[in-house]
Amino acid sequence: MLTVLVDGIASGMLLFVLAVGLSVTLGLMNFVNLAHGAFGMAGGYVCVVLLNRHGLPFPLCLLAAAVFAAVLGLVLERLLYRRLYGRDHLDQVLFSIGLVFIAGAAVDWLMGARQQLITLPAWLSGRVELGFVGIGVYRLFLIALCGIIVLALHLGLVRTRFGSRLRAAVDDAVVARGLGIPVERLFAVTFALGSGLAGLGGALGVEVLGLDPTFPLKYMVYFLIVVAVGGANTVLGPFLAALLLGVVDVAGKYYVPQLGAFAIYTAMVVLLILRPQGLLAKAAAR
Amino acid sequence: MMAALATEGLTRDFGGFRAVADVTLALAQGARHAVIGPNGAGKTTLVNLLTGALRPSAGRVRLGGEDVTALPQHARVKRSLVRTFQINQLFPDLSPEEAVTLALLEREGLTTRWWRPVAAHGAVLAEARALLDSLRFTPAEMRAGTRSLAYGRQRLLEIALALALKPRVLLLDEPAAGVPPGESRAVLEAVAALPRDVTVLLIEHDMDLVFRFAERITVLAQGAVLAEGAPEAIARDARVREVYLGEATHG
Amino acid sequence: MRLALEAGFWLLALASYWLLPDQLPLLSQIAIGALFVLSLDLLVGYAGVLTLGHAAFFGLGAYAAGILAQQGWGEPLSGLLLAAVLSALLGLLTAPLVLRGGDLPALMVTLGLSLMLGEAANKLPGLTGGADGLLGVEIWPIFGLFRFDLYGHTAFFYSLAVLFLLFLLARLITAAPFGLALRGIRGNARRMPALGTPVRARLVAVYALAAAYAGVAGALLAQTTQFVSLDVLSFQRSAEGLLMLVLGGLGALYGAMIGAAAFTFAHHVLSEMSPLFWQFWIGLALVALALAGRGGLLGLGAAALRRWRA
Amino acid sequence: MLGRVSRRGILATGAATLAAPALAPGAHAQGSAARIGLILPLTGPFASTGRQVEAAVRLYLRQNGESFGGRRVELLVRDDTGTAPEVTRRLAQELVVREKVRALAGFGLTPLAFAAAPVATEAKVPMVVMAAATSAIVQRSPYILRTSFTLPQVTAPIAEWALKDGIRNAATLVTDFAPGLDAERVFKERFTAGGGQIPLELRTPLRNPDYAPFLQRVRDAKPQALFIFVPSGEGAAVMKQFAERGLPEAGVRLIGTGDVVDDDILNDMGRPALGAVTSHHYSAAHDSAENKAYVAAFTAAHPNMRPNFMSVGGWDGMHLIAEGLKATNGAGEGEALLNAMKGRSWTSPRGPVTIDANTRDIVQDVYIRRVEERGGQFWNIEFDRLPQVRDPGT
Repeated sequence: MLTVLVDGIASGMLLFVLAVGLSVTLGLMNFVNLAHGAFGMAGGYVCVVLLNRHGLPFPLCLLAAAVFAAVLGLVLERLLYRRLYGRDHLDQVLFSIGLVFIAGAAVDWLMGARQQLITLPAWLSGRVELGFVGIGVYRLFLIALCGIIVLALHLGLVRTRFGSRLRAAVDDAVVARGLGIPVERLFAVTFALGSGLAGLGGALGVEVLGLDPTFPLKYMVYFLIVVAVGGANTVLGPFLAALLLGVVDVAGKYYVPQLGAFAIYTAMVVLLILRPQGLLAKAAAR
Repeated sequence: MMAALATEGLTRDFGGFRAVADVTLALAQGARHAVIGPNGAGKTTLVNLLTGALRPSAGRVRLGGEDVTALPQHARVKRSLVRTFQINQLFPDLSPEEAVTLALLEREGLTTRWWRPVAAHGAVLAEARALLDSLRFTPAEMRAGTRSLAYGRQRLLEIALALALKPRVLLLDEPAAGVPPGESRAVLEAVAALPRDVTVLLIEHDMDLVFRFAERITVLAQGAVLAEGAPEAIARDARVREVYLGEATHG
Repeated sequence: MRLALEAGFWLLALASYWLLPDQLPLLSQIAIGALFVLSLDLLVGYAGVLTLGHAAFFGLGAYAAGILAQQGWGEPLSGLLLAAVLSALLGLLTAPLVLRGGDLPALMVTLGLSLMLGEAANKLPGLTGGADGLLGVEIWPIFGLFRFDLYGHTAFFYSLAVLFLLFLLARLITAAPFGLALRGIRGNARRMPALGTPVRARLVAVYALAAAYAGVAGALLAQTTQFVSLDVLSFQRSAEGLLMLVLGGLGALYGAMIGAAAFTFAHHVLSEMSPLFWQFWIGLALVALALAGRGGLLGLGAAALRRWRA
Repeated sequence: MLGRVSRRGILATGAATLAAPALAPGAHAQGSAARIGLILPLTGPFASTGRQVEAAVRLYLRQNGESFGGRRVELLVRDDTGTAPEVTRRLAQELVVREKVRALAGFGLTPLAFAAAPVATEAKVPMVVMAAATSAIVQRSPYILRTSFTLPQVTAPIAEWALKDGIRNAATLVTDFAPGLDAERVFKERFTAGGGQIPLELRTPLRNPDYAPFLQRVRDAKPQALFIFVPSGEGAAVMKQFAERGLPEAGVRLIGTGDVVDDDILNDMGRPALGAVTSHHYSAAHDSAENKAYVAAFTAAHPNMRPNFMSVGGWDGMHLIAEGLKATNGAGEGEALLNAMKGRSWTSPRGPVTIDANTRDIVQDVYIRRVEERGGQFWNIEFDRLPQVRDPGT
């Protein structure tokens, strides 16, 4: 019982780190970026290569994955993404699906189509017995690390100048521009940050979610669920949505495996119908 | 005599904020009535309550004696309560001719028709062209894309869409907003040319226009009715001058 | 001029039978894809309702026609009819859920509903065959005369004929007042109620209509391949339909069909030349097209035509 | 890591793309080559299966010259993405109608083979199933021959072995599609017939599976052993969770068909796989001269791959077609080619195999193997053998 809960929380938190960047893209630039998972995939592969081929320590690989994905995000944002701001959602869908295809094929060419695997360092493998239940050390590590990230993001958004500017820009980009906030630059930085987090998530997820060239497509639906259910304006909304998703998913598969993924999709549709603007959205004023 | 449009205690809250407070109005048929008030007085919210775009928190709306409080927007339009928008609400991809035709088809209850092309509805097309012609649209303008029209022309199209519906009660939400002075005449003419039995409620900022047009004026402040009366009485009203006219001269 | 172009389009479609005589299965697939994209166009292109789950109707239609035939009634036209009716019903049933919020909730609710349906089909192997697919679908000859053959002659004419007839209907509808009202809703959904249009009712109607079209497309696929798998309900199918639509050009019936043909053909040629990396080239083309701008292929073609004339 | 072959491939494709409009169908040289249509999942979730089979087929042609019975073989490879049976069917149709192939081959998963079967029947073209492993496939068309294996064939031996080894209580975990159900059914029949008990039967979805919750249930039920079948390529994810959930510590042994300890990814699974006992028809560690040569050639051509049981299905399938062509002096088509392939026996890298003349299914040795570490690498070391096993399903 407790094990199931911990598993659910761990996978939910991982999902959050992977998806949170997407929620900012959507909230700030109203951009439907279906290629978000590609940054996660990039991070995952960087981690695999550094760990398996070069034997770097795992934490260093995680860092490298995040940095690589962030730089990739920044470059793509400056070169390509910004040309499509303000365009039709469908154009953005076309563009970002195209990127997913390119990324998948490129990774396939470089690394092959098969599942990539890593061997965790000894201090992260195995499990600890807490009373009656045993819990995987790596899951606890995930929860701790992602928990820190969530907290940092939340504080960063609430306490810092960057955060308050970001929130202003998300609320109303036009007004924010009028107030002299450099929305474009803000967005580039945020995009890089979101991509970097996705890269970190991808690296962390190799062990749990697996990694192959279909990664961005396979998890796209989950990312979208997190963002849509969570709403695009807070850190907390997507976080709660991701936790809910993780727990319902794992518990559903544990207790009623014959339902399969049905539980999770039903939960999503019901939530969306009850709260179309997201979990934490205040009753719409307009 | 029965009022063409009336409200009783109309109230609307947004969260803790009361945008419209206990507004009671009555417009006789053929009235030329204006609602004025400073920014944030609740004018646009009032229009939205009258047309059914918003539901009131309390109070009722009557249209020719019928209680329409529970009716959705489109059903009120079917009862000839028509509005224009403060900010143009047009169809950027349709030509003016198509847009007016759409309004006419809607008035005639024909938009469920799927088996006859629009082009086969000759009478409707002719009426659309006649209406636009009466507003001095050239044939080329009628067929151009709406987004390519000058702002003044777009403003006129906004009003044309309302006129096409043959309103019995017409709500004009700042019809002259943003129109360069030279072109605002066309807008005024169109309004002045309305048949006398049409009831008109004008929401306006432009005092010049209000005093030229209105026979009766209601002043809103902070959502509530501050004063109501003939234009001369309003112009003399000390409170009105204080909250509104005084400000207007400064602003 | 316009009519001549239209006639040319359909003559070319018909002539493809002689131009590409040993590509008939591909051509049938293009016709079916075109019908599916046509259905999306009615919904997305004309009425402006976004969806990521249109495969739900395609799949329902496919399973309806497939199961009907598997249970011993292989008459193809009644299969199409059943698919259309069931899909339209599902459309009517789900429209109120989809049409509640803005773009994003609509995208996600449609996606969620289609995933639910896919999962249901996966978990009801007694009815659908589950992950193994529906086996034993046998379709009778059309009108008792034309057998579905290996070379795909019958499938080609059947699919093309159904596409043509449903295209004519769509053309009629979009040119009629109902179609104008849909364009109005897409152009400015706030203005429409102020013209007296019950927007919700119009959207529900077109949602059901698009669902029926998609259902027929699914049924065509089931009948011409005599097999149904979970793939008919997949997210990829919904997304690919959208891609084809945007590729061809939104809000134009010919754009929908050209997009379907171009995408399917490109996919086919590329994956034949590069079975391992065709996705790369498709992706590149999509990105380039998205960057190039509005209007899809049809828009590009029109622009080129204007430049050539000027 | 950049495979030379694939890089050249992609450049060629780029050039070809530019020339695409000029390339009309039918512009291919017809020649008199015998065309073989190979339909495989080369992209998507089951790409690894396709890659293994394709690599082996190409290797066979490279090693044995490309002509058999005086007829040059031309290979036409098509990608069906693994998840879209109607695409498989259409590709089969096109290969038959347009390219006039002598034989269809490949077929990565059961639904894909099912969808293509009617094409083989109607066109009277032999169809060599190189990967898909549901018992019933060969019955879908009289033109189907199989060079892979069937799940009942490789499942029955592990059930017998488990009983012999003192296991009386085992849970099952299979993927929810026809091969998985085959495996589950046969294991249950054999195991319970011998006095074993099955307290827990689990099925995971074919697409986007997540094994953690299922393995947690197994852990909570604490059987003596867990029988597993998952498709090729999925084994690693299962193995990770098996270890992370602490099943070995809880005394649960891992048994299964060889799919779960797929040679291609066994090294990446590492320690958690140690000691897993499975039954299968092929191990890259099989001790024979043929196999040593095969593995050496395969890894020379693809330094990052180790041939697995899928590859050997491709190798033998190509061998079967080649032998059929030789036997008919390169003229064999349709029925004649089919008959020339039926009943054939040879020594494959996996050991002696026969294509049964009546069932058209493969008869082969099945081995019991244990995962062991040898020279820093992990292998399935065979320690028991059941000679010439038929598919018990037929």
